[in-house]
Amino acid sequence: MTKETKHNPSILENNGLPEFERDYFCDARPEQSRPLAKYIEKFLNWARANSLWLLGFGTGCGAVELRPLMTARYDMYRYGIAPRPTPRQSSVFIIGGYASVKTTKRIIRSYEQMQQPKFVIALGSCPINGGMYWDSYNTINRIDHYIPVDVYIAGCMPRPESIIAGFDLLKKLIKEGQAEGANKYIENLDWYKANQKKIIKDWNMPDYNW
Amino acid sequence: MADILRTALYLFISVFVILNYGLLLNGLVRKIVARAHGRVGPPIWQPWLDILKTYAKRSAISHGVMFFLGPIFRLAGGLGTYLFIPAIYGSVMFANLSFSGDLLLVMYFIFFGQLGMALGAGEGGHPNSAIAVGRGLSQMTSFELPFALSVIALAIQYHSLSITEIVAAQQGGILNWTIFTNPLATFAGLFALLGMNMHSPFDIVLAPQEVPIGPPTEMQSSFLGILQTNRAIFLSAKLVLFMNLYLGGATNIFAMMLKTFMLYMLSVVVGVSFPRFRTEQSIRFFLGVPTLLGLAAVIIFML
Amino acid sequence: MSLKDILSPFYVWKRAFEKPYTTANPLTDRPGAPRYRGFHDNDMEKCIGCGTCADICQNAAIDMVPVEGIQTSKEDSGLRPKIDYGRCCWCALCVDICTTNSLNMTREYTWVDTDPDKFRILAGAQENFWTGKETGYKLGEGYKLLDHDRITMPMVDPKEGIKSFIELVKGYSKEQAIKEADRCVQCGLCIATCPAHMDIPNYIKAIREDNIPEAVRILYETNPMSATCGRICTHRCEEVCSIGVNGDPIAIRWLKRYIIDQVDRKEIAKILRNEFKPNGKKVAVIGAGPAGLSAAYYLTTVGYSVTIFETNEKAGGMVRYGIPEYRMPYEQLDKDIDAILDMGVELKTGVEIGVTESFDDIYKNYDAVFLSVGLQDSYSLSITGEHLPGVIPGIQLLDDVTKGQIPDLGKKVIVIGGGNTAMDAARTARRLAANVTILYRRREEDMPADQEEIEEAKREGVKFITRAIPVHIDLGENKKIILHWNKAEMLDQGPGKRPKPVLIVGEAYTEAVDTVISAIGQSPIYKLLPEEIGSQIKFKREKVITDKYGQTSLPKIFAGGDIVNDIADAISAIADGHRAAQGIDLYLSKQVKVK
Amino acid sequence: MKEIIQRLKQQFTISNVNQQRVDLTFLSVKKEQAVSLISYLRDFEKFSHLVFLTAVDRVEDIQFQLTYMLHNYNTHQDLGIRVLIDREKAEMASIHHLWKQAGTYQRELKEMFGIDFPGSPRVDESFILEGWDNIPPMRRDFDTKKYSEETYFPRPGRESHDPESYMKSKLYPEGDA
Repeated sequence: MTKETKHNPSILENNGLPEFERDYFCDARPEQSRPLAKYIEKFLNWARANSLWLLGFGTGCGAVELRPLMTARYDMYRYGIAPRPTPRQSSVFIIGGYASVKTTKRIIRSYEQMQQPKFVIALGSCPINGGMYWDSYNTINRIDHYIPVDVYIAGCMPRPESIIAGFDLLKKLIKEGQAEGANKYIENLDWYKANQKKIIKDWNMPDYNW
Repeated sequence: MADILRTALYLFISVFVILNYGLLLNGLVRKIVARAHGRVGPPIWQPWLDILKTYAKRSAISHGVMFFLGPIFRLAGGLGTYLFIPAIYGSVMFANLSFSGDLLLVMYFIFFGQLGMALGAGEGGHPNSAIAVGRGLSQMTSFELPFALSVIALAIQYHSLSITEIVAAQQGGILNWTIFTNPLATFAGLFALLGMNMHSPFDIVLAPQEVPIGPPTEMQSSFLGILQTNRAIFLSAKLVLFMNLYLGGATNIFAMMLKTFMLYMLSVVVGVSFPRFRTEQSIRFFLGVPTLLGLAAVIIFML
Repeated sequence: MSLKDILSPFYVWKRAFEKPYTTANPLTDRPGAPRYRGFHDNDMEKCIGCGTCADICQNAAIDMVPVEGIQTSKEDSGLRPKIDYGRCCWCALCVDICTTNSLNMTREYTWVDTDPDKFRILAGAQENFWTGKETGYKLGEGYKLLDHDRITMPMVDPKEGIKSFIELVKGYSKEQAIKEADRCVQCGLCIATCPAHMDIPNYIKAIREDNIPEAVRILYETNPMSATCGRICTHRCEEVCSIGVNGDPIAIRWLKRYIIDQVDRKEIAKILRNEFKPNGKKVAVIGAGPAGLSAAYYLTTVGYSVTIFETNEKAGGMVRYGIPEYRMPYEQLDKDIDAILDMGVELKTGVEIGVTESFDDIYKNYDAVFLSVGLQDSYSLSITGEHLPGVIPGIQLLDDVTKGQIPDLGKKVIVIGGGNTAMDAARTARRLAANVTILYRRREEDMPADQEEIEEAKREGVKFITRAIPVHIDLGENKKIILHWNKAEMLDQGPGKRPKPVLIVGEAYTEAVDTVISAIGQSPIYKLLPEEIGSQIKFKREKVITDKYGQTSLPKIFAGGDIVNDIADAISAIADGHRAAQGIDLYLSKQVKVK
Repeated sequence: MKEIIQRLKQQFTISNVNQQRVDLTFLSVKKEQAVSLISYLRDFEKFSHLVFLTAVDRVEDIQFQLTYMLHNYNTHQDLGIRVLIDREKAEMASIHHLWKQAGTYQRELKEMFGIDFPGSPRVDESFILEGWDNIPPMRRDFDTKKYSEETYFPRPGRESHDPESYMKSKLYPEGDA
């Protein structure tokens, strides 16, 4: 991954929007968030790790594997995991397998609307290297070019058990303070935006959604 | 001056206790509901974790002044409701700000929060919020009727609008409780409580599969944290109010916990068993049997 | 609405008093089903790196990569599948198609990581968390994607076969050939083993697509004698066939024969349409065997004018005079030779170098000389009595039969030796109505002859006596000769060495027979080379030493065929001829000694 | 079904009638007559359900083949109407006035094959491929694998060897036949 230190001025002027809509959206760069003092942050991270609200946005086949998690057999609630219907309140975004360009656009919008700190789990082969849809004209090959990903789960699709294992790893990362994907995203915003704009041809949305 | 400070300290302790009691009640009920689903359920301290996590979010966005005020109004509604109810009869610490006309004020506060929330949610601009607010207000208006009738019947029965006096009138034995002296008003009130608690079948406001989460769709971070705080306080406040009105109040904290828990379980038992009503079904329901019960209660005591 | 409608929903609460359905620890309490398709496992020993798994993968998830510690050999490409779990969709087609059944799937299905570049693994070679775990999915019983059974080649009945020299193998029909070609997985392992490195997968593909002209073109790229090789090739390619690991190898030889049987001599010329400009240089080829013919063909295609000198009446060398007609019908051999001659190669037969033509003249008049005289002499048995009448060399018998001089072998014949010549001699003797016994000093599995030759010989009634060493030969009564032989036992010579037969004292036998045919090997005769030239060429154990292009120590002389290579079969000779043609071209166009 | 075909033959020029199953028949009709034929089938032969409308790119013949699949609920008969249209100037009369949902199919065909249906509602708006700027992806001259590799960042670090050429490099390198 290349890290650009100089900011690209061409983004964040909401150029993709029609003139009359630009005023509705902020065009200031998002700011990185700083962790608090060591022990307080550690305590908060413990709380974050045990209260994972995931965004109920089934982006691919993986959506179907999330349903069993809610059932009595797996009962994800006992791990502090609960689905939320809105990105505003969610802290975990699960990329449920393949993402078409059209979906990717929505994924980016939803991801940006989540409040920091936020975490991403990529489910299955497709987000890693294209999976079954590796040669499709309309499906991206690797999600980490568009949003930062914390945990990958191999499988096509992974069983619910694997997803629980993925959450376990995510919890570990959060507790260790390593799940700083949101900051990474803001730090490399120009790179991510360039990648996103390469595939999303009709950029009729704000450059960054708060 | 010392009086004011002491009252403030007592209020603070009272609110702190009732907040944690509300969260405990939440955690306990989640566990019970999970068991009814055949699940293990989240740990009992999950509500604390959730609320902590929400407050610990590093970023938050506002959609304007009303969006900011929405949760504040909501919390004010919850706090207001609680602060004017004597939580434990005879206790100085938990007498709160109870005064002779408090029942009317409390009834106002119960609905004040909802209205404030409606304004805040509207400012967020999310369509789901607007739909849910519309549903919520319609349902509120309809369960308001049996509740108001029930309260009127009580006021007539006890010749008072002071909650403390109503509680006092019920002392001296289980048969003095309103539930036995005025069962019609009690049932009308309890039906209203079901609607107020927004459990199934009256959860059209939150309706997880329809308007995903309803009014707080756009609420996040500390805004949501305030709402979660309020939810715990407001829930307990409602239960304490109903306990005072119908179950003879409580003379100590354990009696209060037991009675409010039983009251809450009423909502939970019904909620787990029944599927959701649609808005018009809900309204039709409240304007039916509960309203008739309330009317009957009022008429009987008028005579 | 009845009271029951209101009360019955509360029944759901009974579950609150039951045990929850929740699995306590889903990560350990719920292993995959016995046939679960988890991560791959590959048996490094069984895998031959044929790459069929990579070919069938719809997601391009499998890379074939070299693995440390695995050598590339003729049976093993040295490559192993590396699976990208960013692509794999667990369809298990790779497991189903695996030619060796080395690729399986474990029951492990959980792999979480923070680094997306880690999800690529050499199953079975890289240590990972599922190494040594229980196997889940493997190819099911009675279920196969590969066709393991060869299409049976129609043959003449052995009982009929021994009555004449009629060709035994009838050849595939179009349907049979396409069906047989269909079994091929196009891995290409066979190419390395074939001495001529023929493009086997592609001509099989051309058969499957019923594109015979394309197939013929591919054949002639590396082998101008396909009608011959399609019949008598030693087909080492079939020994390394990946389908052969678990089933019958593809009948590569018969498919080659099928291609060339579909076209006649004129069509071959039309298909090849060689357009070349004569470059004015002349090359002499001595010996019109497979090596000489092949060299002549490839030299001609690049513009040399080639003259072949042959002692015998007809071209073909050992293929004509050393292989009986029931295996190698002469008209098929003629078809190959004629196609080569059609190119403009000059053939001089009946030329005996040193007698009718001087080697020195040839050496002076031509720009280069290709020597492919073959092995004409038989090894002697080195026992007393081997020069008695009635003891004849195997190649002489075959030579005589080809030339129409049918010898009288009598009723009882013993053939000594275990190679293809021994089999040919024995079966030829069977066709001359003799009772034939083959005597071989080692065990049957040590015989250098092709397995199918041995089997066919047995089917035709040839008896086998193994671990029998001839001791000496006496003259008996009634023109009979008596062969004395002794039973031997195999003495282990340590690992990696061939066991040695040693006489067992006291187990001596005698046999009275009419003819003894010795077929224990052949050796070359270099008497055609003049002294001064012969002394400049280096030899090692009677074989000419050449570089990889067939060039001898004398730059102008190239050599190939049985006098050079140790395998001494037709296809090696053809490959030698091709290489020498390239060498001669390099040598003559650059006038340098190629190395 | 035979009677229907007979009746059709009286009014329209139909060809290639092929009854694939008892309840499935295909027929071909000229581009100009297609809409009136479909209209007739809907109104008079009770083929009231448009099952699908799809296209096949016959790039070798420079043609698109449209298939209108109709269903009759009374007799449970399926009837496929095949229409060949020019590939260079791909245009077809719309049938959205017969079935409203045909508009969606036509939007999709416009996007995926570049077949125009003048007058069809929202036919020029993008449907699934928002902002697509290449040749329509379902056309057979579009190389989807190449496009994917150029556009979607395949993960680097992979290399594979062909057993055949690898063995050649190891066992009999350079120059040998």
